[in-house]
Amino acid sequence: MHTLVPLPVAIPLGVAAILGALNGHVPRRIADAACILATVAVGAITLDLMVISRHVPIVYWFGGWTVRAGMAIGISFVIDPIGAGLASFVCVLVLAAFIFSLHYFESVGTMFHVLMLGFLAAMCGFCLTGDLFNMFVFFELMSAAAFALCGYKNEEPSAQQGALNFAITNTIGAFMVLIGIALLYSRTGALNMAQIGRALSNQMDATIIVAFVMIMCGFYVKAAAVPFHFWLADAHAVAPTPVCILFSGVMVELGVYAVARVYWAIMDGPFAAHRPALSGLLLTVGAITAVVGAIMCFGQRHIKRLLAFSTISHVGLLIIAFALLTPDGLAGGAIYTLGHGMVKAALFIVSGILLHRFGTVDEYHLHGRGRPHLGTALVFFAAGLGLAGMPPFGTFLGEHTIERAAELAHQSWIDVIFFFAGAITAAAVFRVTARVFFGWGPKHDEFSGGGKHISEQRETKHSGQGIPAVMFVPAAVLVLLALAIGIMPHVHQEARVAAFTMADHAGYQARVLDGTKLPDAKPEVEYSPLAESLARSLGATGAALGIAFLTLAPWYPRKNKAYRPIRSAMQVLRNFHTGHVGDYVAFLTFGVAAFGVVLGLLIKRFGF
Amino acid sequence: MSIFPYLVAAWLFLVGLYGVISSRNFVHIAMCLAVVQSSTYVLLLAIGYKTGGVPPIFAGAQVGTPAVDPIVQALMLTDIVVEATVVALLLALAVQIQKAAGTVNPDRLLELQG
Amino acid sequence: MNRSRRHILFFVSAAVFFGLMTWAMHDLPPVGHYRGPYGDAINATVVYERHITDAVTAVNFDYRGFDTLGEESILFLSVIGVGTLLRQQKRERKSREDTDELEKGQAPEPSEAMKVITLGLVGPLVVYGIYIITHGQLTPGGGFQGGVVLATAPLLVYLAGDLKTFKRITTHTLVEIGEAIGIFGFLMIGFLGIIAGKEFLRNVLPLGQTGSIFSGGTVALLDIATGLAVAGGFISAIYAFLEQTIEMRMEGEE
Amino acid sequence: MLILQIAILAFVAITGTAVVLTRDPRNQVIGLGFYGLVLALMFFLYEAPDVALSQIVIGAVALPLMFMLSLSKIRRNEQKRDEVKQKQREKAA
Repeated sequence: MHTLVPLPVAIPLGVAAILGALNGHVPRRIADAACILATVAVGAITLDLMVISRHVPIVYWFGGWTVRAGMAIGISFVIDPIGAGLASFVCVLVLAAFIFSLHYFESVGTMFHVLMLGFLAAMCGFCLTGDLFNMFVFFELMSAAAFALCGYKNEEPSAQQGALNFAITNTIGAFMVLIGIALLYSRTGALNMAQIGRALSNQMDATIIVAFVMIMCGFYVKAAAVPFHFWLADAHAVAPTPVCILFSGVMVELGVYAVARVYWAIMDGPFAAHRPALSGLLLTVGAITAVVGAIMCFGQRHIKRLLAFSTISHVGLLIIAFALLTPDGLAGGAIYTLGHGMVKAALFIVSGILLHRFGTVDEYHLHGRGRPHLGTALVFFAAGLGLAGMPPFGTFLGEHTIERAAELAHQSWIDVIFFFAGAITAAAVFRVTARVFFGWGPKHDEFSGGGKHISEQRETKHSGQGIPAVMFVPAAVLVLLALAIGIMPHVHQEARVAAFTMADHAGYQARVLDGTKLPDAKPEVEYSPLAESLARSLGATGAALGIAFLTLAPWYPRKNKAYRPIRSAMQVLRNFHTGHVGDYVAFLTFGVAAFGVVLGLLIKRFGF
Repeated sequence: MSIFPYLVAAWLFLVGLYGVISSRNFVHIAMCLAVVQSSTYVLLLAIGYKTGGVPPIFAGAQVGTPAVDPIVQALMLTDIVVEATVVALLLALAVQIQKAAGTVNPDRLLELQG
Repeated sequence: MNRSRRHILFFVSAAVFFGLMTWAMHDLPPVGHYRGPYGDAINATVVYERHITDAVTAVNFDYRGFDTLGEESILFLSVIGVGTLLRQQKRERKSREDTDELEKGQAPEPSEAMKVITLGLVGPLVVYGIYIITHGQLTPGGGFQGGVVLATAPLLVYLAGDLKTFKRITTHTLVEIGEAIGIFGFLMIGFLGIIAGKEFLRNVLPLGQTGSIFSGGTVALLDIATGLAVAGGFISAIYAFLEQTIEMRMEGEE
Repeated sequence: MLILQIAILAFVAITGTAVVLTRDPRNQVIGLGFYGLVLALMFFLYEAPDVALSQIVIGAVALPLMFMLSLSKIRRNEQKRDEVKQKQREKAA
């Protein structure tokens, strides 16, 4: 029995309850220390669980309600290396956020800490649970904390609007998840994922399709897949920096994880004969998301909003990784999540530093003002290289693994998408670096007019000229960690083992319901040719540098007519991002209907 | 009776969404979301129901009476809490946006465009 | 997108959506034919196994008690969230005048008879709330429902026009401590199982006699913890809104 | 019993629609409270007394109360705003 298993949820909630009760009576620094200690403890525990679960499957039944005649009576945590690894990654980012916010603006008592701890508990529970309804509960817990954190700057109109858009769309998404759960419960009389999977076995009918579409769309609202992505840019642009780290670094990716978990635990049986249909649909969605996100990213002047759109683009790549529906794709996705999360967190921290130092994150207003801060510039630039997927960053290893999986699945065209997303999003980051830190180029340009000036409340007490170490160090460390993931030996192999465990549909059911052991057979080490990915990623980095240079170069004819199609295409895309929640919900309904119809037609009508 | 409750659930979901997309007031939107949520109550209730069943409370009930499903009822209890909390958060945001922007009409908020 | 385009997009999608749901429902068991097995298994064993007569309470606090922990945390966090969002802004100040005076401008002063009746209801309401909480294992109701009933009691005091007493019994600290003790208590009861060498939230206390209010082992305790958390949570949420309406003023307002 | 159950469902659908279509938030709150009671009745008729009880305390009491409080806050702020504007206009005139 593993006494440690409930702790990743129990510790943060317990500390949150104490801080909540003593609200206003605890000195700020003690609260900080308690939060950091709790996060470190949870991180150590989840890391430990990850290592253990590589060899021994961990299935923990709360209340001691073990399986009875193949039926789950209670709620289980089913821990495998991917779930536990994701949870420990959550802890890394939460820790970074707490350290960054040591210098954070006068928070009211300790409410900020309580909310962050609740957020941590929710994300850990979400990663570890093996029960579908329990997943919904943690999803809602995550949302409750996230909505409040997003609207934390309560004097900013845009912050309140962003939080409202976020809350309304994500709540509708949660209801859709619940409807999907209810449909599955009606069919199988079970809430445990393994049991649902076994009960459905290979059946395929309308209810299963619609239930999966509802669950998938609900979680993809959180993951910000097109056309559910609108809320993300609004919420990220206005949320406090430490919160952005968590939103972009891991919360959004958890949406993709949830769909992957539900697919491999439950739906792999029903969809076994219809994989091309699902795979095709999701690959398309992922590709569109990656492209739309990248274009919109380049068109922003508000740095946090720019980074938000780049997250959308990279989530598209993650969706592609999952959409291959192979363990290899999953392994690539896992590595990519780590690499991207760290790089993106570092970028957001730098934007927080800019806000601290200059009181704005508007690229035009910051023109050349970052000159004295060479170290920060270096971190920002390096993180940009990471976004482009340049070796040896973790993102490169992830992309390489995904591309290799795609090649095996005969979907090599996704290389183009990876090239495009990497090049354009990194170009935007390089452009910001050059303009803000080196004062290159004109103050304005033709492309990046997106988002009118969004007013931004200072988050810190402005003090002196320097940049506090507690702000700079986390960013630098995160970039180094992203490099370490790409360099460390065995990462690739371990990720593959973990992915094969997660994608073992029958094995998952057997582990949970029959208590069997993990199979000893591990996937063999395969030879993977690097050359192609290497060429692609270096090409993307080069293209990104080139595009950024061209945008800023003084001699370049920016008013040239040749740009007109690009500009008008960008304008068309921009016109969809209205900031109006009614539009967002209309697109959400459209997305669900389109997913359902396409999947239904492909499977039932065309027999894919 | 065979699928009528399911249809009611689908109807409530869509009517609520219609309210959200056509609304000119964030408080109104919060109430429409409550309607959207009630569709999940109807769906869960219908799923766990047994014709002729009794409530799942066995104080003095004779053994062998078929009782309706207690699980969905427990899920609905959770669902109701979720509704209350989400509504409270939305209302707090609506109050604050009125203070900050002077309006609760999404049509008049133009800062987050493009 | 303008209004009419948004409506067109929505109506087309909604029609398709409705069609999808109808399509899905034809493969569901018809309403009234619940097929189990989860609920039936619980119904068959709950009284014998847990000495609890209300199966829903048993599911909430024992079989699926972990969900309820999550649920209480949702409530706790969103109450903290509401407090965070509605916190005093720099431009705002709390009204310094005697709040009773202020209140007179807001609502008509209730008549004496009305006051007596409302205040007279407080006692029974509290008793009823406690009754619902403690009888969760036996009859419909439980910590959640009773907690909300308890939370409405101070509101009656407010309705009776006695704002001072209302504020005295709903001080932030008191309520927040109650709420936090609820959550913390829930966790501690969960840890009882671990201390006993079993799983988290394992029901390790003696189950008692079926039909008594001490039946169900930890379920009775979890019920009370939940009642505390819910009562505290709802009072502070409602209080946060009340404070906005009654006391908060923007600078420059009369 | 069956007829009652079908009738209450139809009533739920109608009341829910009415709540959405009521455009004035103040009237809508009253509608929402009523809708909460109708839902509670539905829970009773479908043998879910636990849920019905919590629906009554939440849906028909706590939620409408929160709505009413925040609406009155918003309305008061808007009135204040209008008054200020009115004064400015008078001054200008």
